[in-house]
Amino acid sequence: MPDLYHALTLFLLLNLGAGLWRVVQGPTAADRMLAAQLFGTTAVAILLVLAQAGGVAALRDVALVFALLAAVAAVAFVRRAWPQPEDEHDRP
Amino acid sequence: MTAAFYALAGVALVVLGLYGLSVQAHLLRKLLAVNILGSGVFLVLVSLGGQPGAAPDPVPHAMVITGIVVAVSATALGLVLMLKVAAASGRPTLDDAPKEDRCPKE
Amino acid sequence: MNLLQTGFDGLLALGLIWLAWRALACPDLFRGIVLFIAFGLLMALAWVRLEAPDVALAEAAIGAGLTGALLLAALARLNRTAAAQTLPREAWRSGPALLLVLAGAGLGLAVLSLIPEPAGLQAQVAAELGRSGVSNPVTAVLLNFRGYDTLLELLVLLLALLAAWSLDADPPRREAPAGAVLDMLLRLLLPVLVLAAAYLLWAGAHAPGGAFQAGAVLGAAGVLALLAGWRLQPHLTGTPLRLAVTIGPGGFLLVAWAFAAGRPAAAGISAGTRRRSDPADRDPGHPVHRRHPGSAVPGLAARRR
Amino acid sequence: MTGPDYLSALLLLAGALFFLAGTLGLLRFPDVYTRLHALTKADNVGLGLIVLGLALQSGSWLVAGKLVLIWLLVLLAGASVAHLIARGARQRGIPEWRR
Repeated sequence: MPDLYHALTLFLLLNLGAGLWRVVQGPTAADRMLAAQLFGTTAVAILLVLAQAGGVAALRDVALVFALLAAVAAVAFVRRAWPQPEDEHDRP
Repeated sequence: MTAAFYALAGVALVVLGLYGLSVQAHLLRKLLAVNILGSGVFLVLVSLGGQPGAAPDPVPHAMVITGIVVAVSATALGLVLMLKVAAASGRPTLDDAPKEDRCPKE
Repeated sequence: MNLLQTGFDGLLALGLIWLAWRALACPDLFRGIVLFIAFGLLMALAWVRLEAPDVALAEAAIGAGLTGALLLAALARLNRTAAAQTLPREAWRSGPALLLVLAGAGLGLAVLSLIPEPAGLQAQVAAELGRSGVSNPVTAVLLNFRGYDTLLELLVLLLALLAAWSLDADPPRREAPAGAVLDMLLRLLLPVLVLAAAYLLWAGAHAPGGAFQAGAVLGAAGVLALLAGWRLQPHLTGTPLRLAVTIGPGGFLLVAWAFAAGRPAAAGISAGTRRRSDPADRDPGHPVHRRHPGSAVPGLAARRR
Repeated sequence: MTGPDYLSALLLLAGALFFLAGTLGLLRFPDVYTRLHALTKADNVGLGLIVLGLALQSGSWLVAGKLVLIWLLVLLAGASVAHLIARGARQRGIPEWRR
């Protein structure tokens, strides 16, 4: 079982790394933000698995904080940083 | 082993942050660079504080938590200053930056 | 330590370096900020792997939540001041780069030679932990052994807030209404955020958590409310708000002053070197042992912004 | 490994599969709206299955409850953010993909 946990965290981290390609590639700002949102969820999953694997209950609190604040950056993007007409910084 | 990975990553972050801070002209970039530089220092501090098998040293942890909180307040203040500079001069760089680095004034 | 964990650590360390490089080097600022947010997420995972869950909590609340929102909001206002946001591609400077690579190599060697470090302060902290009134060593260091540092940090937060207030004549701007979904999200999320902050503060005594993390969660709650267009009532924003943000450092100062005035010999001496016969050391109700009341100040500091 | 162990291993692997599907969708789908669709699979089902698998292993109702709470919070945030981004994309006239 521990090996499965560690393989799972490694797999999830690789997943996250693959998602970075979408941040770099765009093409729209929304695509980059979507990828960041997926990173947050993946980090929550990694933390929960690590908490179980290492028997460290505190990591569930870290995951809890991640889950609570998952929306903050995305809301800041939608309410502030998203340019009204999609413009030049959305080109790849 | 774990500590060595992260300590070296911390050193790399310090180097990257210093390079960005000294070469980039845009003030927001400079703020990002300072944050990355700080993260590198924190990584080195914490990864040197632990020994394999033993309980980690809580003193660097406490210092790094303090550092993270101070870093975010300094970043917020820096962002306000940057906005003021940009509003006053029309560009988000400092005036003593070399000419070719300045953003074209719109 | 098996191969899978080593792979995880190596990948995470490389990912951190790559993200930092791309965040600094890519020509588009918005992309750089998103990469920086991802960098904060990975930093939290790195703290977990370094057995520093307290730091991971602070990083999760600040690095992944607050900083990203602040940077994005600042970038948006930068656009509004008609400043160019896409710079001409930064020139690659080989001179500084070479110098820094050399310095970095030296730094790396120095750090590697320090890795089997003889001993930190964990033995001293463990020896004094029983008298600190809490069982989480990091909280004990922050609020007992280095209480004056923490007081000064509250003052740093207050100063940053005051400076931002004095500089920032934020022109009132028209905002689109938040919409039903965002309003609903806030109505559901804000009470949970406040509850979670209280939980982190309470848990800090015996488990990872504590005042800073709780304050950061409250701060993020305030930022979220600001982003949705919720504002304080006008009659609360003047003197009452100013009083509220000074209560924390003020109360802490008062406790420190009372402590120093009452027992001049012990003032300014850290707990580690204090005389063993000190009667106050055994008194759990002594002011120094209490959690300071200013834990909400980081939250307030962020709330105004 | 006993019966529950196999079950939770199965759930964890299924969850990982959904994360993979979400990432692949994010990388391969042609426009924002379809990528949004892929993302929610990882958010909702992937994390849900992993939470379920871990809850079977946790051996305590309290821990299981906390896991479910975390999942519900991610669901709430994910659903709201997905809506906000989709609405914003429509308002800004980001075109839908047509074959």
